[in-house]
Amino acid sequence: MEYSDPIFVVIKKGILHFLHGFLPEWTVVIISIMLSITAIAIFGPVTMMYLTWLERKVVGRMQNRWGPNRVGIFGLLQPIADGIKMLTKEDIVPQDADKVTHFLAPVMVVIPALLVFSVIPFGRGMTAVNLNVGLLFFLAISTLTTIAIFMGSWGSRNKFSLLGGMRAVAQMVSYEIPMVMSVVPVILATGTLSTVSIVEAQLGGKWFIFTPWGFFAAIVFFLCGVAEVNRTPFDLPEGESEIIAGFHTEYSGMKFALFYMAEFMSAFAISGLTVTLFLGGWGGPVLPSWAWFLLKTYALIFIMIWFRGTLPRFRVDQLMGFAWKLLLPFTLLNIFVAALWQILPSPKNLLVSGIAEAVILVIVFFASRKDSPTKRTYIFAD
Amino acid sequence: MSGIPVSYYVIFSGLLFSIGLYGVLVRRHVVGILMSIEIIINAANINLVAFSRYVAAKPEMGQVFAAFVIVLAASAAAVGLAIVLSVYRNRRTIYTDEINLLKW
Amino acid sequence: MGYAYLIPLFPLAAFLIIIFNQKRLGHKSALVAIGGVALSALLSTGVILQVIGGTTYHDTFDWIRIGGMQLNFGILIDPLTAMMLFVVTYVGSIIFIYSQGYMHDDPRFPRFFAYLSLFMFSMLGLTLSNHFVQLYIFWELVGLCSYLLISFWFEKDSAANAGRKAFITTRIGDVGLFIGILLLYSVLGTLQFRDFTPEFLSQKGAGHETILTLACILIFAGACGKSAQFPLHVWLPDAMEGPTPVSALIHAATMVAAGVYLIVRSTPIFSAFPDSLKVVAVIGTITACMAGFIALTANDIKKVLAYSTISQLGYMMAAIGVGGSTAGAFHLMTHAFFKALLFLGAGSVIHGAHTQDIREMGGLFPKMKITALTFLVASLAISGVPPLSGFFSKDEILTAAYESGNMIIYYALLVTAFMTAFYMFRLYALTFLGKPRKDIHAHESPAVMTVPLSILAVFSVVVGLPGSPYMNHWFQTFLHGGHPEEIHAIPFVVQCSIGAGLSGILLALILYLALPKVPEFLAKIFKPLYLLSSNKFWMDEFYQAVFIKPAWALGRLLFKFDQNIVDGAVNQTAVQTLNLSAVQRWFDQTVVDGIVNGVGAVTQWTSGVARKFQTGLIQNYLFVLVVGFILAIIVQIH
Amino acid sequence: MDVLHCLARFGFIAATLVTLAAAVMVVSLRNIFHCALALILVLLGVAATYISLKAEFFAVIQILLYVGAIMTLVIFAIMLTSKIADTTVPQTNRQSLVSFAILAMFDVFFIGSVIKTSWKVNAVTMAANVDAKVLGMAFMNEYVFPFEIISVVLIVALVGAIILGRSDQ
Repeated sequence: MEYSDPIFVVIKKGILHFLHGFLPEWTVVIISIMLSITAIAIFGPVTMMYLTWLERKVVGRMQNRWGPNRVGIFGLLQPIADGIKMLTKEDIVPQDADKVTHFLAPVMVVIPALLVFSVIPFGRGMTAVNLNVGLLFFLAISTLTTIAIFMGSWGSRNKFSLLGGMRAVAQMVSYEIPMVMSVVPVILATGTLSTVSIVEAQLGGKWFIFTPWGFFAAIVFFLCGVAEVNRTPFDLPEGESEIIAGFHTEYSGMKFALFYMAEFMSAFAISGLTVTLFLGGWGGPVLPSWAWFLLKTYALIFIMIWFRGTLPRFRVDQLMGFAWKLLLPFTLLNIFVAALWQILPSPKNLLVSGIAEAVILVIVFFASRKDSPTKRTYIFAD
Repeated sequence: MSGIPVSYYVIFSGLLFSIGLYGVLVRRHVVGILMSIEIIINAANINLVAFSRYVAAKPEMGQVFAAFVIVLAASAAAVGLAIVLSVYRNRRTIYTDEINLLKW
Repeated sequence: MGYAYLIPLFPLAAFLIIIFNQKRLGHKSALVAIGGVALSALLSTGVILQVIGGTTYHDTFDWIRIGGMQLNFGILIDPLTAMMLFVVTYVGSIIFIYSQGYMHDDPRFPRFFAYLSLFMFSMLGLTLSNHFVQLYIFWELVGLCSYLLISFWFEKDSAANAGRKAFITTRIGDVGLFIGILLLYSVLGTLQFRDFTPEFLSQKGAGHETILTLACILIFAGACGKSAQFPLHVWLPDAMEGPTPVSALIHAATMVAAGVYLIVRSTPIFSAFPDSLKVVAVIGTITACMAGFIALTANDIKKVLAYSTISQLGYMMAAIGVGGSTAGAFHLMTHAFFKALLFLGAGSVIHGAHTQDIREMGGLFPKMKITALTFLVASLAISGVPPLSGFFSKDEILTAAYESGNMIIYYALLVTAFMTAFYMFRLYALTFLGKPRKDIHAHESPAVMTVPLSILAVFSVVVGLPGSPYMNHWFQTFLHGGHPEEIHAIPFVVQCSIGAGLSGILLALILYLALPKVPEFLAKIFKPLYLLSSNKFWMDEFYQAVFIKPAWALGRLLFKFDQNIVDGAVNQTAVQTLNLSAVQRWFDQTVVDGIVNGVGAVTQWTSGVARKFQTGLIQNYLFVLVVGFILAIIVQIH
Repeated sequence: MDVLHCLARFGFIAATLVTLAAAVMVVSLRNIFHCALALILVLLGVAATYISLKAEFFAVIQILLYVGAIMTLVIFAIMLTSKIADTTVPQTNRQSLVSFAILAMFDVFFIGSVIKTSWKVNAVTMAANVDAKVLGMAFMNEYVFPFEIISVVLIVALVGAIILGRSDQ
């Protein structure tokens, strides 16, 4: 452990020290930055490739199939094959599409997905940039995806794309709010916005998920995250059965691959952030920290895939109702519970806030169930 | 980046401001005007933050007020766009020089 | 005793509750109404006990102040009020319970109880009021309620007309009452009952005797209207079109008694001016005789009772007239009970036999025992058979009449007593005894109706006792507010009244059971009398001929006048106006318009210039603003 | 380290220039949707400026609020109103040239006067770094009243927006 834990850090240090010998100082700084960037830039796509593989395997097993098993052992080379296929496909641009936007969209959608990796603590001392507003940075950057998706949907002059884009934007904007709200208790508890110090606050098994507020906040956060990355059951923007492929209907080849990559990377990032915020980040015994981190993250990703294998798709009004009527009030009240937890002395606060949590949960649930979305009444269609 | 003089920011925000003002004066599209207004507000914010960093009495003062400004901008955008939508619903146009009921 | 204020409020609350959600309450509305009246009965029991304990209560608060003149509302509780409260609340609650059964199948069940509650409220208000104006207000409210309830089944024309008739007829009296009140105020400057002490009247009313007498007579006219005295009695028989509980509550027990109550209330004034008392006595006697006489031949069960009511009210009036106001009040109370009982019994009969014509009934006794028995009790009571309540009160009245020395009145009343007994038992015989003349499937009414009957029967037996010599006239003493008035029963009078009652009863039974041929025979002999009676002295026809026809004629005349003369004048004026205006028109068009147009033209021209500035484009304005702003800055700095 | 400084300053200047260019695009492009995209660029540039002023928190807020929320609103509005990419419609009114001239004049004058003035720099504020905590303290202590007012204003504005934007059926 002592040697395996900081292994990557050590490697970087080594490289830098080696370069330090014959390069001027500022180049070293730049190179160190470059190193982190390259690491992420490699890590992201690879993760994405093997996430696709994982997803196809798991869903396959769930549907009693084998999934990819031809290319390489266990089909492990399948993603590479896919990549090659993607790269060699023809890149089609609709005739009267808005060329610029249509081209920029996939690029714009990948950028934030890569940027957010820079604040995720992959392990002890393995955070690319330790911003003192890292958490907020993550949230802010991930909203940029909205714009990108909108560009794509509007740029490729297509009804279905536009519908998908509309849906995507509405959904993301709606779910951003409970997401941020569910993060607030953590900030309340740790008093910092930096992801690193949030993880350090949870070291020694004091994971926030073990507190009443943390438990529910974690669930809400994770759900909102799933909605943010448009995965089942929140995958309305690209619901195949309704609007062909949503905002990336008109995309093919590498551009499409970029959208896909963005989706999977942000899925990974969301899981990673959930781990960081509530599951104690890289904290954990025996195994090296980064291993712990990846373990937890992949567990969450497995849950996401599980969702996809199990759950049907929401309906638009149900989606909105869920966000605005159930999650938002619940997260708001959750903040107060967290405050209770903070001010009360140690043994008492567990009881009190637990009870408060339960009461709030029940109240919000029943209050929102009264007007929970029922069958839609169609105004225009008849 | 302490090397950058405050006048640089002031000029920057001044230019931004006048560009926004130009937009407000010239655009026919109402949403365009709203966007230009956003530019203006941002210019003002830059000034606030810059001065709070360089010459203010307290370091956080300007940022606090910049935050207020942002909130106001948000509400302005919300209301303005709502008005745009209802106008569009009633008059089927969003060009300012076609919305001239006040003329006579 | 401040809680006395609450007494009228419970029925009011009930009224509001019911009227605003009739649909929701449905048949539960009856419970609400009964609850309301029962509560006020409870409270008034407390009040009565305190009054018997010897306390009286008078409270008042400002209502209107106009300059010096000041009207104030309030409540006055003295023995008389206590008695009225007793009658109204108790009879009222019993009748409420009864009518729950009687009206059970009516589609407008809740509304009925709403109206009843409203009536209850206004009647209690009337009873408690300490002030002529307040009394007048509630007086009118009561009138309104009676109108609503008489024409409750307004689908029937007869009911609607009856309601209208009652309203208008009483209104005539009420106008009198109003003027009377105004006269009183103009002379005496106060309208509170308790101010009318003999000495006050003697020293304040000195020199105004005629006016005050007139005022009294006018007030009495109001009383006539309400309690159906001689000239204005015509509405009461028709009022029988309303539901029977209404007839029992309003037109037998309480509202018609309000007139008597009013007179008793203002006895001090009346006794200060004896002439008015004479009028009261005469009218009362006439009414008593005439109504009794009509009742002899009436064939509708409720009509008979109506006329008997009228004559009994006449009795009370006469009693007051001859100076026995306590006797009148006493009779009022006893009468309220047994007459209510009679009406409810009649209602139960109608409910069971589905007819009102006594010639179609007969032999109902075995079919509806309770009704028959209670009815018998009431009949005995009203015909003055000792020791039932009617006897004592009637005896009081006769004594008073005898002592007043006015023998005509005395004998008239005696005859009336005889007639009362006679027609009551004619009614009883025709209805219950003998053998059925028509096969009507009569059946006993439900308990909710028979139980109140029994209760009332008990009352009408015992309620006379307080006033009887056995309790040495405790009631009269009580009414007189403690100090006893000496009442010595005159044997002769007693014998007379008993004799009259019994002879009437016997005669009736003989005529209508033993030898039923005789009545027709008698009718043939005394043809004119019979006609007189059965046509109710041609009162309605008389009014039709004397008042209503002329009114129409006058109306037509006025119409003609309008058509020819007034319209002619108007048209002439119009023509002249036209000519004049032609001249003015020329002036206008040339001179005035010239000026106006000139001004207009100038304005238009200038504004045409000014308009150039007003492009309506916000951005132009903004542009000018910005330019000005920039210039301002530059100027500021240089 | 001065090399890094030069780089940073160069980057910053580039950022400002890009921002200005984007702003010009916002007011001049014919396709209103492209204008919105350009505006996003402007906002990001402003955020960069904030970072250069050591107001990272504020920069992040800028992105979160403007790019995340307001711009989404704007784009929605653009979508809901029609004739977006119809480039035949003139997008500027008749007073464009003259106002351009006026504003250019103003800018020249403005820049001149700004350069002429000598700004005294407050060392304390230069040294201080304003992070979320400080701002929070400021909001909750001495600026609490305007803070409350502003939140009320926000709520009122949102309610008004909802009522205005509600479609009539």
